[in-house]
Amino acid sequence: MIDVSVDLGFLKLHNPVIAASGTFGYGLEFSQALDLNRLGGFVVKGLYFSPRQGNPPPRLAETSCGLINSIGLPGIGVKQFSHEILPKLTGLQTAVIINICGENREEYASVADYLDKHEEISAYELNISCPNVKKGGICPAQNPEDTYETVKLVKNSCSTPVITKLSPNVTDISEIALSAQEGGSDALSLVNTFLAMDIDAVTRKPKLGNIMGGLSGPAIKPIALRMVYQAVRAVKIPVIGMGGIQTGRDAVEYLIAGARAVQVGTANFISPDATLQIIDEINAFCEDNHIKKVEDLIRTLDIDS
Amino acid sequence: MIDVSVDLGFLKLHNPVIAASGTFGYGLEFSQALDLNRLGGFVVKGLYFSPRQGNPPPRLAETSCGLINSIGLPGIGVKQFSHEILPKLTGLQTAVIINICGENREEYASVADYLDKHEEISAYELNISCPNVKKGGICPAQNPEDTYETVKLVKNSCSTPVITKLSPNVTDISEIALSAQEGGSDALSLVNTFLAMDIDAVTRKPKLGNIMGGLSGPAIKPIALRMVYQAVRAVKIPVIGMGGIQTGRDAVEYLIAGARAVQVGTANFISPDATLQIIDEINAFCEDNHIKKVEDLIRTLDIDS
Amino acid sequence: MLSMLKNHTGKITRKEIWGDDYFLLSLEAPDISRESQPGQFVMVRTSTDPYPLLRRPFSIHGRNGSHIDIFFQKTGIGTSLLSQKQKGDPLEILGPLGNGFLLEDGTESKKVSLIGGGRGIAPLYFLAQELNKNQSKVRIFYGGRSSKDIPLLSKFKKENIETLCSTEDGSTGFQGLVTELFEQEMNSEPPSLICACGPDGMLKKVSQISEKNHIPAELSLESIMGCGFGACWGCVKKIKKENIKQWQKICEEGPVFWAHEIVWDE
Amino acid sequence: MLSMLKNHTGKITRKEIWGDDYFLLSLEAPDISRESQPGQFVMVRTSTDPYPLLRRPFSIHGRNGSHIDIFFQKTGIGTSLLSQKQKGDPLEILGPLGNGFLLEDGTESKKVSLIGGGRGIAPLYFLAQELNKNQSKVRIFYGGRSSKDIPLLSKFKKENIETLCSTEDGSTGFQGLVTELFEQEMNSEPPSLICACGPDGMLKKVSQISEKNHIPAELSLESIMGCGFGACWGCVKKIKKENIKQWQKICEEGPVFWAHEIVWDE
Ligand SMILES: Cc1cc2nc3c(=O)[nH]c(=O)nc-3n(C[C@H](O)[C@H](O)[C@H](O)COP(=O)(O)OP(=O)(O)OC[C@H]3O[C@@H](n4cnc5c(N)ncnc54)[C@H](O)[C@@H]3O)c2cc1C
Ligand SMILES: Cc1cc2nc3c(=O)[nH]c(=O)nc-3n(C[C@H](O)[C@H](O)[C@H](O)COP(=O)(O)OP(=O)(O)OC[C@H]3O[C@@H](n4cnc5c(N)ncnc54)[C@H](O)[C@@H]3O)c2cc1C
Ligand SMILES: Cc1cc2nc3c(=O)[nH]c(=O)nc-3n(C[C@H](O)[C@H](O)[C@H](O)COP(=O)(O)O)c2cc1C
Ligand SMILES: Cc1cc2nc3c(=O)[nH]c(=O)nc-3n(C[C@H](O)[C@H](O)[C@H](O)COP(=O)(O)O)c2cc1C
Ligand code: FES
Ligand code: FES
Repeated sequence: MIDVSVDLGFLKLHNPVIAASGTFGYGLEFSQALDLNRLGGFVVKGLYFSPRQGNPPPRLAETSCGLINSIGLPGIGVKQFSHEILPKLTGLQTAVIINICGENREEYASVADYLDKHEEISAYELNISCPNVKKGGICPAQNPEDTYETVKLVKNSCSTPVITKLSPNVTDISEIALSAQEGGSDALSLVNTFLAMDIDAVTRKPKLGNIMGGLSGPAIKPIALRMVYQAVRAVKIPVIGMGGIQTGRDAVEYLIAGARAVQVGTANFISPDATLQIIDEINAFCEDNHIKKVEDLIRTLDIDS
Repeated sequence: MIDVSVDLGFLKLHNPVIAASGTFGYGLEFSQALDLNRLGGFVVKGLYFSPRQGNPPPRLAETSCGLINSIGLPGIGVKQFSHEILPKLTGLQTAVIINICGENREEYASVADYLDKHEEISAYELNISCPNVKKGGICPAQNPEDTYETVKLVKNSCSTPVITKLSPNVTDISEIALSAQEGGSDALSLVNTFLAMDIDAVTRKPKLGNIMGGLSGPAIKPIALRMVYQAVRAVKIPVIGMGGIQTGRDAVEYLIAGARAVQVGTANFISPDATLQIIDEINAFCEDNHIKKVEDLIRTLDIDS
Repeated sequence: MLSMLKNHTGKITRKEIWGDDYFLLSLEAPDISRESQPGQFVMVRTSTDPYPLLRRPFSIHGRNGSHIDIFFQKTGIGTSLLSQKQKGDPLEILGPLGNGFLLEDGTESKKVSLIGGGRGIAPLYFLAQELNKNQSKVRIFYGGRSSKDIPLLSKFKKENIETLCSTEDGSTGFQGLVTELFEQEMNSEPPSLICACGPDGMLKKVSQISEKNHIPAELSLESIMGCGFGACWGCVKKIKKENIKQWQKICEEGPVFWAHEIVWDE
Repeated sequence: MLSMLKNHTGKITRKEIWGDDYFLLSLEAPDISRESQPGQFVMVRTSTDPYPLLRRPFSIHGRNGSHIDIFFQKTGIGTSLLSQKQKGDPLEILGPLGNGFLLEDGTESKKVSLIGGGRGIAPLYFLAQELNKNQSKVRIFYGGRSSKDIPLLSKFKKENIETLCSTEDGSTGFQGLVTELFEQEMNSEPPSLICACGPDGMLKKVSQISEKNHIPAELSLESIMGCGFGACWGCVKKIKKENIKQWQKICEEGPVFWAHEIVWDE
């Protein structure tokens, strides 16, 4: 039996595979396809304080090995969430992580405060990196001060552990990673989607109603993996890696680069039980390569020869 | 007959398709596969003042719809180039563009100065954006001042028109685009490759000898197209777009986004006559869509409905 | 209506080629077949590689014992790969998904007109079969650009399904749009229900006809789908329910809606 | 040696399956066939989609009139797609590329030992055929992990090519490495030239044997290739010529080098 558990310090996961925010609904939608308790954890879709409609369609465009989305964080808001959804998430034997959004720092803090001290909630993931909300795709995670201040305010507003989710649309990921650490973040997760667009040559219209959107999927994996590698080397807090993970081997690459856990996004759309397949494949990989503990893979990139 | 010519102001091209630097050798290598004069132009591989060996292998890793390279700009240096290669490029009826590299600003300027006033040369392309040379992939195009100063020094050292090639590894492409324009650049070309990495899960080694490299190919097209769209809206000088162009339709998308010409890189490896195929496909596209002049496509993105 | 979030691997047991661009595949999928209703759809993986990335949605076109049929038009990369599959090849399918046409609500022994444009005919064949079981009187209006876009006509004729057809170029049947044909013919035998599937322009026209003539209409919508089962929020269209207009998920709340629920312009 | 930068579309005219993982395809490619020399290779497009992106290099395994053969092992996505191709399918091929084995330089009537590991056997069959035409005495040493990795053995036997074989697990022939078998056998009939193709470890060992015994050796190297025709600078290995060590392009300067030119460790 391989020990697939991983320890983030503030949170122990029974395996390193977490379903990513915005691709796994509130978790419940997937309970027909898989046993949620088999996951390392899952992150619910982005939650603002107030309910929101999201962006006009078309909201999706498929590209070569990638998907651009401009969903724009539609959702029910924190009150309806805590009344209707949260009770259904009690008693799960897996980490439930809440993805927090905000129009400004104060809104992030209000959501964090409102949901604080719910024991169903294992951690917050601070989504300061969604390219689909502001004009031009700008978000706090593109600026070190903004990152620092947002994290700090949220940390001061709650006692729940905070994972800060970073944007890949930056010149220097290490700088932002450090700011989040300085702001008091307990961990980092990266990457969110890459600001992207697609055009229909015949109609000359953008393929997305919102013109730009966020690119995810296998296309981005090599860039995301590089950023995770860099972030891990910049900070002391644990890093959760994601971007284009489709197989157990992809996940293992992130662990080797230094991630302590991984998130799986777009793959959930292709197979609702993708997370479970990936867990099985990580197990099989360890078996084949005589690795007894998944933690023995973490940050073992061999760069000397 | 469709008029496929495009005008960059300082340079008229008989069609908008240029072979990208580092993927087309010195042009001559392709003369068996195609008539160079049918191209809008071609950019020779990166040229430093002195000869260089490049990076240790492996230098290539294929990813999902992408290619990571860590070639590292090996080359013959400017003297050997001007004695052995340049004479063979005289008399071509196509734009010959020299991709200039430098360890520092002065080296860029020296190359520009050394090759100045060669009438075989239509323009320089300042490669301030190669992720494969410095540690951590850092390059001048990631910093607005550095971009401004480098462009300015080169412009002061030569009378040849200068195209500044930008890096996609930045938070705000508009800011860098503006700096290059302020430095006196005659045009912009973008994007160079995305800093990326890949790992062999079994050996736990990076797939590239240099650990990181630059990602190109269809995988990056949606991000590159977005950056071209943004750069076009930030500056007044012409923009040449590239990143993942494989077909005439891809090229047309860049033109609609506002590029006045395009470059084709990785596709040349797959089919040595890819550029010609793309030119034919642009012609066919115009035919099918009743477009008489390729210039009528430029910057016509329909964002009102 | 039961929608099942489960991946099945079904063998292709039959392949029919209808002209240049249309294909029918029979898939062995007993669980899906048992549960499926006309108007529901499946998400099909056209490749196990990362390109093309997403599954593709296809209506259930028919059901035979433990098999379901899909009928599709080759329009892009995914459908092109699918058209190259052969008998015996396995195919990953998720379904049945979504809410189909409301057969239960007193459609028995009614006069139902089905209007299909191009590949929009796919779910209507299954619907016609089920309506026939209910003793309903079914007429199909089947339209396309030219005769090659209405390939199933011969099959319908052979199976004695009353079919009226139109082509825009007049190469077969009525020359014009299928909605024009319908408007011309509807008075001779006014239906009590319309069910339609096709391009948005056609469905919008059907909505107008439905409103003007006070005939309820159920319309099956298309939208780009990331998942097909409610997880991505990518497939929304504007829907009005209880006078509130909202982006609603086609895959979960639809793909079939009442005509009056659909907000066409805004 | 002529290397031709031209894309050909050739039909697959024959497909042979050798065990689980090895395949032979005959391709109609008169221009390539006419010009090709043993040791040269072709770049094959395994898919016209953007995935997998690059062409794959394969040695020319044989030549029959206007056809060339490639012989390959299924190891990843590209070779897997290629193994699914059928007789009649078109294939885009670029070639012949690179510099093959130096047949001209007085190899006539010599004793030549060919050493092939696994799929490294591919170019050696073509080489053996050409050497036979030159009246050279050819012995093939063919090794693999187990008997399933030396599938062509039966073919060589049938064609009366003198073949000695080894497997690491001893399932067929000599138990051990093919270089060990060669060292054991070479003294009985010392060759005047060695030609080898296989994994780097094997080729390095052949280099050592060549040096120790003063037998010249030509080795065919592998490297990840972006283009196959000198444009990408991706395929370099360290090569020593006139005492200068340099990264040289395998596709253009090779893939065949003299053993003493190859710098193994640095
Ligand atoms: C509920 C539903 C049922 C459908 N049933 C059928 C059917 O029975 N028969 C049939 O022929 N077609 C049907 N379609 C349309 C079919 O899904 C598309 O033709 C198909 O996805 C095109 O894929 P492609 O890769 O060939 O095209 P491409 O244009 O290469 O696809 C590119 C992207 O656009 C999406 N896309 C393109 N066109 C459509 C479209 N019209 N609807 C949804 N997504 C689209 C694709 O999913 C993909 O993500 C249905 C669509 C929906 C939403
Ligand atoms: C000059 C030359 C001649 C060759 N001749 C033959 C032959 O006749 N028969 C045969 O079976 N194989 C031959 N090979 C090896 C063959 O090219 C690889 O097995 C093949 O490219 C693997 O592709 P894949 O997609 O199946 O594997 P993947 O592992 O999925 O490929 C991933 C990437 O790595 C590259 N790659 C992986 N392994 C190799 C390798 N060993 N050499 C070069 N690139 C590699 C691929 O091109 C691709 O870019 C030759 C290689 C070279 C350089
Ligand atoms: C449709 C869609 C919706 C998303 N919504 C959110 C969200 O609400 N909050 C968030 O932090 N990330 C969101 N993301 C980003 C993913 O969580 C993940 O960071 C990204 O998709 C990269 O991983 P992948 O390549 O595995 O998909 C969304 C991604 C997609 C594709
Ligand atoms: C192997 C390789 C070598 C390259 N060398 C150079 C170079 O010397 N100078 C340069 O400016 N860009 C270089 N590039 C970047 C390309 O010119 C181009 O900007 C990039 O590949 C994106 O375009 P593509 O997706 O069409 O390949 C190189 C790219 C590749 C793949
Ligand atoms: S397709 Fe994903 S929510 Fe409808
Ligand atoms: S493979 Fe491109 S230079 Fe050799």
